[in-house]
Amino acid sequence: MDTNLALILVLTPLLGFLVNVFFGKSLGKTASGAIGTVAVAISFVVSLLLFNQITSTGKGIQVTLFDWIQISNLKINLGFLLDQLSVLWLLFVTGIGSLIHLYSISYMHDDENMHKFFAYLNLFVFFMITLVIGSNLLVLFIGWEGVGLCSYLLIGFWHKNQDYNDAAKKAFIMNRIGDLGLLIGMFIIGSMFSTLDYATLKTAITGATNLNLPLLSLAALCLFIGACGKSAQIPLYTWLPDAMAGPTPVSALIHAATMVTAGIFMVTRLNFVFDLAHDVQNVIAIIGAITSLVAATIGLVQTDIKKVLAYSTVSQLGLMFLALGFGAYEVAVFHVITHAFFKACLFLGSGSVIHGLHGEQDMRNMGGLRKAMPITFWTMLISSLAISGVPFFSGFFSKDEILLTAFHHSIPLYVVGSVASIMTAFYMFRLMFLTFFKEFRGTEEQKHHLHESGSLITIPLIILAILATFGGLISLPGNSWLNHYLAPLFTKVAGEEHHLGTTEYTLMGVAVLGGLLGILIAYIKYFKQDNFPESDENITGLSKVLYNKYYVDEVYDAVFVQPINSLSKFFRDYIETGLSALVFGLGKVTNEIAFQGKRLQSGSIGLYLFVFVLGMCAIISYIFLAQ
Amino acid sequence: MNVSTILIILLIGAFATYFSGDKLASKVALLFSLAALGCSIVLLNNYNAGENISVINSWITQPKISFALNADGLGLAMVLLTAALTPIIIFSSFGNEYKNAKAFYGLILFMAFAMTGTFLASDGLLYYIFWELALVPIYFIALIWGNGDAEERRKAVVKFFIYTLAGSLFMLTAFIYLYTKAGSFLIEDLYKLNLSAFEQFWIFLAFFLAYAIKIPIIPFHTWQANVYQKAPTVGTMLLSGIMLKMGLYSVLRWQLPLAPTAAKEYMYIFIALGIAGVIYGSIVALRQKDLKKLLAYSSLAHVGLIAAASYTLTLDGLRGAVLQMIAHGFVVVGLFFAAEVIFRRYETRNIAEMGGIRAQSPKFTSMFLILVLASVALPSTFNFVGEFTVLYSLSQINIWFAILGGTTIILGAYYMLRMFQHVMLGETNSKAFADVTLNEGISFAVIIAVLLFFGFYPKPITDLITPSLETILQVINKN
Amino acid sequence: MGNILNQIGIENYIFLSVVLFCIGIFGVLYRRNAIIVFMSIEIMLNAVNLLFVAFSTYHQDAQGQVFVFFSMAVAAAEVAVGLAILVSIFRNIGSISIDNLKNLKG
Amino acid sequence: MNTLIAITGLGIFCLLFEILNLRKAIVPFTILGLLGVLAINFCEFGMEQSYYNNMITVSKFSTSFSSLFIVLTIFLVALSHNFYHNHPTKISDYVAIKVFLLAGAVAMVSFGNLAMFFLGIEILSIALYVLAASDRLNIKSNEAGMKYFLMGSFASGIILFGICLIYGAMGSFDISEIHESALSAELPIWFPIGMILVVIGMLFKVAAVPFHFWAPDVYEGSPALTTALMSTLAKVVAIATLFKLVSGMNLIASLDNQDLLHTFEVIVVVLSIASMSVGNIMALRQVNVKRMLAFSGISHAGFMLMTLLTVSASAGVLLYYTAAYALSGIAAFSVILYVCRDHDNEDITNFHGLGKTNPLLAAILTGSLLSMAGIPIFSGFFAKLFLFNQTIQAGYIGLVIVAVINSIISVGYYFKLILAMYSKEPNQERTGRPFLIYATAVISIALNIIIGLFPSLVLDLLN
Repeated sequence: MDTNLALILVLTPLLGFLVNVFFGKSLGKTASGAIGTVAVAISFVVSLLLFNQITSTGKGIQVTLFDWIQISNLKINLGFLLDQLSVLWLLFVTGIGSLIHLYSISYMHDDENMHKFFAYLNLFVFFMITLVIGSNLLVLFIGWEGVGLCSYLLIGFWHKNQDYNDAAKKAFIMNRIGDLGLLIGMFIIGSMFSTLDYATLKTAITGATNLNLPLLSLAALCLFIGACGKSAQIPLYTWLPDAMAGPTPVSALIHAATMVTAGIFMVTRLNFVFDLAHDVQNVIAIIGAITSLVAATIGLVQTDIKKVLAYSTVSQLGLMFLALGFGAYEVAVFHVITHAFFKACLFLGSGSVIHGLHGEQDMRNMGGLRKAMPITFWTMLISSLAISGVPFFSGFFSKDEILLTAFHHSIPLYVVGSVASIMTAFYMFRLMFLTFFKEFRGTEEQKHHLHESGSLITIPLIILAILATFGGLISLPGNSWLNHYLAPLFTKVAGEEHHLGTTEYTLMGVAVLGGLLGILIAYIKYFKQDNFPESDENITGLSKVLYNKYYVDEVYDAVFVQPINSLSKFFRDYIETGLSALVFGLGKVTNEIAFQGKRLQSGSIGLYLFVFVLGMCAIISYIFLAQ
Repeated sequence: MNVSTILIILLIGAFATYFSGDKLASKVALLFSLAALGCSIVLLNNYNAGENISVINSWITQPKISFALNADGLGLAMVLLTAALTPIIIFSSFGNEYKNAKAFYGLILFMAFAMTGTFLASDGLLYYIFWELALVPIYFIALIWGNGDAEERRKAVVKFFIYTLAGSLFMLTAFIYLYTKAGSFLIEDLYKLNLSAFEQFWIFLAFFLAYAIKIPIIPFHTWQANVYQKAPTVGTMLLSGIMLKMGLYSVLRWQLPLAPTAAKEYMYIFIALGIAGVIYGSIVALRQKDLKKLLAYSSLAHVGLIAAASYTLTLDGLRGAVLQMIAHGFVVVGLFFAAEVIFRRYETRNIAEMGGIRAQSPKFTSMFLILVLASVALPSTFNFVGEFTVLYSLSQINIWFAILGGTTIILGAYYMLRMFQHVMLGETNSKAFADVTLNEGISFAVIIAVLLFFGFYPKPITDLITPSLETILQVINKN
Repeated sequence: MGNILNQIGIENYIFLSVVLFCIGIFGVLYRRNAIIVFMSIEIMLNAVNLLFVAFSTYHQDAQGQVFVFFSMAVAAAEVAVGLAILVSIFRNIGSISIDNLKNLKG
Repeated sequence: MNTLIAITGLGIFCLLFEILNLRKAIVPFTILGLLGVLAINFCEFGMEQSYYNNMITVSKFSTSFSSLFIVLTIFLVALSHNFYHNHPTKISDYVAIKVFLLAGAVAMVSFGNLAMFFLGIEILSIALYVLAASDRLNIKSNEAGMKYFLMGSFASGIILFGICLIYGAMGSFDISEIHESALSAELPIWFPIGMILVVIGMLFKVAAVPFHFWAPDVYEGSPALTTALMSTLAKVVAIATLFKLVSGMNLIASLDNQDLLHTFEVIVVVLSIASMSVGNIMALRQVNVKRMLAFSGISHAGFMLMTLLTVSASAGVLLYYTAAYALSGIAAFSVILYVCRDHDNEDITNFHGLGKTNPLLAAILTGSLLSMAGIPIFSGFFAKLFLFNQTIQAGYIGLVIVAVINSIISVGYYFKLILAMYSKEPNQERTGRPFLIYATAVISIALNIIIGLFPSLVLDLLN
């Protein structure tokens, strides 16, 4: 029963993928879109059933299919683990997934390769589910790389543009760097505990005496590198903004809601490993904080609407890692969920805007869309309030939890986090004001076609907006349903409930004020005194540095990419030729000797006989000498 | 029915093909190669059923050389690889017109014959004879049906032949020396020897020279890229798909068990060499202008990893090596076939002249992409199983080996995707590109099916090879 | 008659014939006229013949002397062939100096 | 014994046929006759007899080698039909000379007395002088004949002197007696000197460095068929005789007595290394195929010399090696004869595109070259294998490694020819499919492969 359920859960998206790949074109656009959506919807329903079951029984379901890879001391089978965490993830992956599929039907309708788009989306959902429900690290790795592949395919979906292809390639390779870390981590864990299976691993570690902690920390660090790759943390974050080359639904699904949270998922999954590696936890916290700040600062000045959202995603992920670093996994998970709601909503909203403006993404050419597309405006406004941490929206609770945890552990990181969230509030409303208020700054031609998007686009927006509003209820401060739900996962007592004392309230107040402050600045800057960002050339000073993302890409290019390429040239042109010259050289030498030898063969009998006699005398005298 | 049947089928096939005339040659060749495949599958069943399918007859009395073919799991696995790839390779060539086709296909079958013999022979000299025999047909295939400037080709091919022969002859000397010690060329008698460390060192070196050139391990690889580029694609497939595995197989079967002490002592050097090959090959591959050359260097990188794994002398290492051999065999054949498919339409192997193919040929693109992903060892492809095992075994020796060897994950992705981007993607190409024909599609489909199936369920192969690898390890660790 | 070698000693014969033989060799090496080269070779052979006879007396055994006849006959045959070749060469290039025979080389 | 008589008789018959004006019949008749002789020879196999108070002794060694010589002669005679078709008046002479030459060859391997040995070698040599110069209007042929004659007779002088010294030391020409007395303690220094002189004379005949200079010139100058004869039959005879001398006179043992054995071995090792290296390296830059094969012959002589290090055991190996070498040589030369029949030179350019015009012949030539290079299933490989095996067992691993390196070098020039045949465009059309040449080529390469697949056939004759 459970096996079948799990199989249905996994295989329906795969089926959708296959159908769309092989028959998509003949089915026609709407049909293939419908198939894709239904496939994911079914998985969603299944996950609801599973959720129901889990909550009732309260213990996870282990499904083992068959042996996969045998290695002398560890035996890896292809199996699934459906417990609180994975089912929770399933819910919003498939849920938001199906909404975005729905949205895409309309959004991608003008694209001739729509069936491929849905095929890839389904494939992504398939791999994402595998990632989430895998019962051991290697199955997770299938999904891990699989979603990477899908993101590669979808970023480069418009494959005629080589810049998009570059972005896709970049995403894949940077993920691969992380994956190597993940692999190494697996190797270490595998050789330490001779298992990669979560359950056995947990018992092994919790039960183990005299663990080799340094080695374990190394493993944890490697795993975290993997997480950095997938969840776009410093230093491997640069691919995510470029990934915005993909169609907007992709950005919403993969690069905001689901795939990028895989890192957080993995760390939460292996909490029992990370709990033992405190140094690594600190590293995680620091990296998270820095990432959130850096990304936020960059986000301040971006003018491409999707880039802004991208950087805000990076910074939000940073906040989540900040929480993870403090071992407050449930908090991170909480923020993952709320973030999934409002960020998906924001992306879809921006998509709807872009759709309305026929592909215009630069906010400098927008404005005044409030009247033209009200639903989009309102939904995005709600989400922006949520992300800015305005009270009683979902984001308020989750972000506040994180900041609270940070405050309890380390004041500096708390400050960093708060600054980042203030900035978030600022650039989010900067985005809102530039996009929806004032009068339209685009071309006349665009102005004529301004219109609210169709229902297929707006319905998901509305649903997500609702979720973004009330999502916070799952973990209210004081009595958190989520914490109880997740409690079985964690070895130590689930994150200490912040019983609401004065400190908490003051901190909340500070956070709220911060958020409002950010909004206020944005309001003054972009609404009262109507100045909007200049065109690229006359951006100057600090904002130029920010606008160019601290030149990180350039640095990476100069430090890693170029050297390797020139090394490759060097090898190709010198070492290779040199080596083969060496081999040919041997032949040449012998040939040269032969050429000299031909001289000796002069044809003169006298010489021949002379050598003859010489040889004879040599031999005879040798014999005499030997005696 | 015993393993010699396969050899007989292939040999008869070679002659039958030659005498069937240019018209029929390809069909006949395909027929016989399929027959060989069927035969080897039947044999596999018999073997699993516990039948004895080995042969041993005395051949030459003085010195004592016997016609001994022994099929254990390892041998059978490699035979199956050969038997499975040969029909694919032959079938993949159906799109081309070869002048004097009867000789061409005859030589292919003959080469398959020789390579199968190499995998089966359990008498040192018989093995050597097959090993050398395999060299002759590929020499002529590359020389006569190859492409590119004739003079260049001549140089490349002769270099290849002399270079490989040079290596092998030292191996022969080593064998003779072993014979003078053991009084027989039979592998089990040779296994029984226990030589002094000094002797072992030289034996090991002699074998290493032969195999390092054949595999090739850097810095003995200089023949490879040129020959791969100059040879007709069929020849390249034979070389990279099967012949190169001969070297790796021989390392497991002959080199390590015959000189275990030396192997243990110098293990690190050779692992390091292999891994250096991985990095070097990947980096050189980055900036190749010629598609076939790029693939050649990529396979240099992959076999470097396999070789490194073989020298770890652990069960995982050997098992991973064998798995990766088979996986790489299929992938590389597929990739070279993709290059051929492009060549058929664009008459070029220069990457710069390609691009924008995807829009015109979705089917081909998907298949090519799958092969590319397989070659970068994406999980759920067979190559991942191999590569994971290999890297794991390396990590057990020293974590740094795994890290350095693991760079193949990154660099491999880099050059393969870069290649894919410039070959397939971009603004639609001005020159029309017809999507794959049915024949081409079948060849691709078979390869991809194999890769995916074993990617999820490698158990059959693992179970097949593990026992024989364990026995080999016992021989290695006997003292 | 008693063995004359008892008075003279075999060594002297050996030295004599060795000297003769070497004369022959040097003749072959240094003369360029084919005829003279032939003659030098004849000297070598005759040196050997002399030694044969000496040894046969020394050993009191006739085989040696019989052998001399063999070698003479063979030498004669050889020279006959040699002269024939020489004639055809002389016909073709009008000279019998072996210095002209350098077309085949390398 | 009967073999020798029969051969001589056959030779006389050939001359008679000329008188009786049956030129057409000569070649077939001689071939049949030789086959008959071969049969007689087989009958003699296995019996140990000596005739005419030890002038001739028949032994396994002599009979097996004689049969090899006879087979080679059959091939050569068969080839001569097409070779001499444009001057038919001479054919009987040439055939007769070849047959007499064979008589000399047989005498050389079955001598029981140094006199017989001397006669044999002279019969062989004189016949060769004649054949070398046989194209009498061709200056190259004259020069070849002259060179060969001068140096050959010089060498025979040396041999004679050696024989003389041996006689002086032993007081007898009889091999068996010498064999006995070779072991006696106090031998005069003449004996080793004499032996060495005889050996040097034979080394000249097998064209070992540094006595090899004649070979390339003579091979190039003489008519192609004669070259074939020299490079196969003559060389094989010479090396076989050398082997018989060294083993028959118990040289090794006697040298051992006067602790000269090591000296001797050093000499052999040095000469064989020198021969194979010089032969192979010099061959690399040759454009004339006959010349190239001459050098390759020199290198093979070097290989064969290795057998002298293990005289007691390696008679069979030597027989096998000579057979393999000679058969591949015959095959190669029959193709060369075909390709170069109407050219005045034998340059590699004549072979361009043979693979397209005459695939069969090209394949055969390739086969024979591969055999000489020592690629498996061709007997050449096994010859080398057994030789190396023999030598390593005797402990000369260094020598074997040098030999291995040499066989690598040799591939270089053998493949030059193969490349020319397969990767160049034909520069002429080649008409006519002369039956005898094709037959010879096919049969000889077939024999080569057969003894390659079943080496025991030959190997066990003398083991």
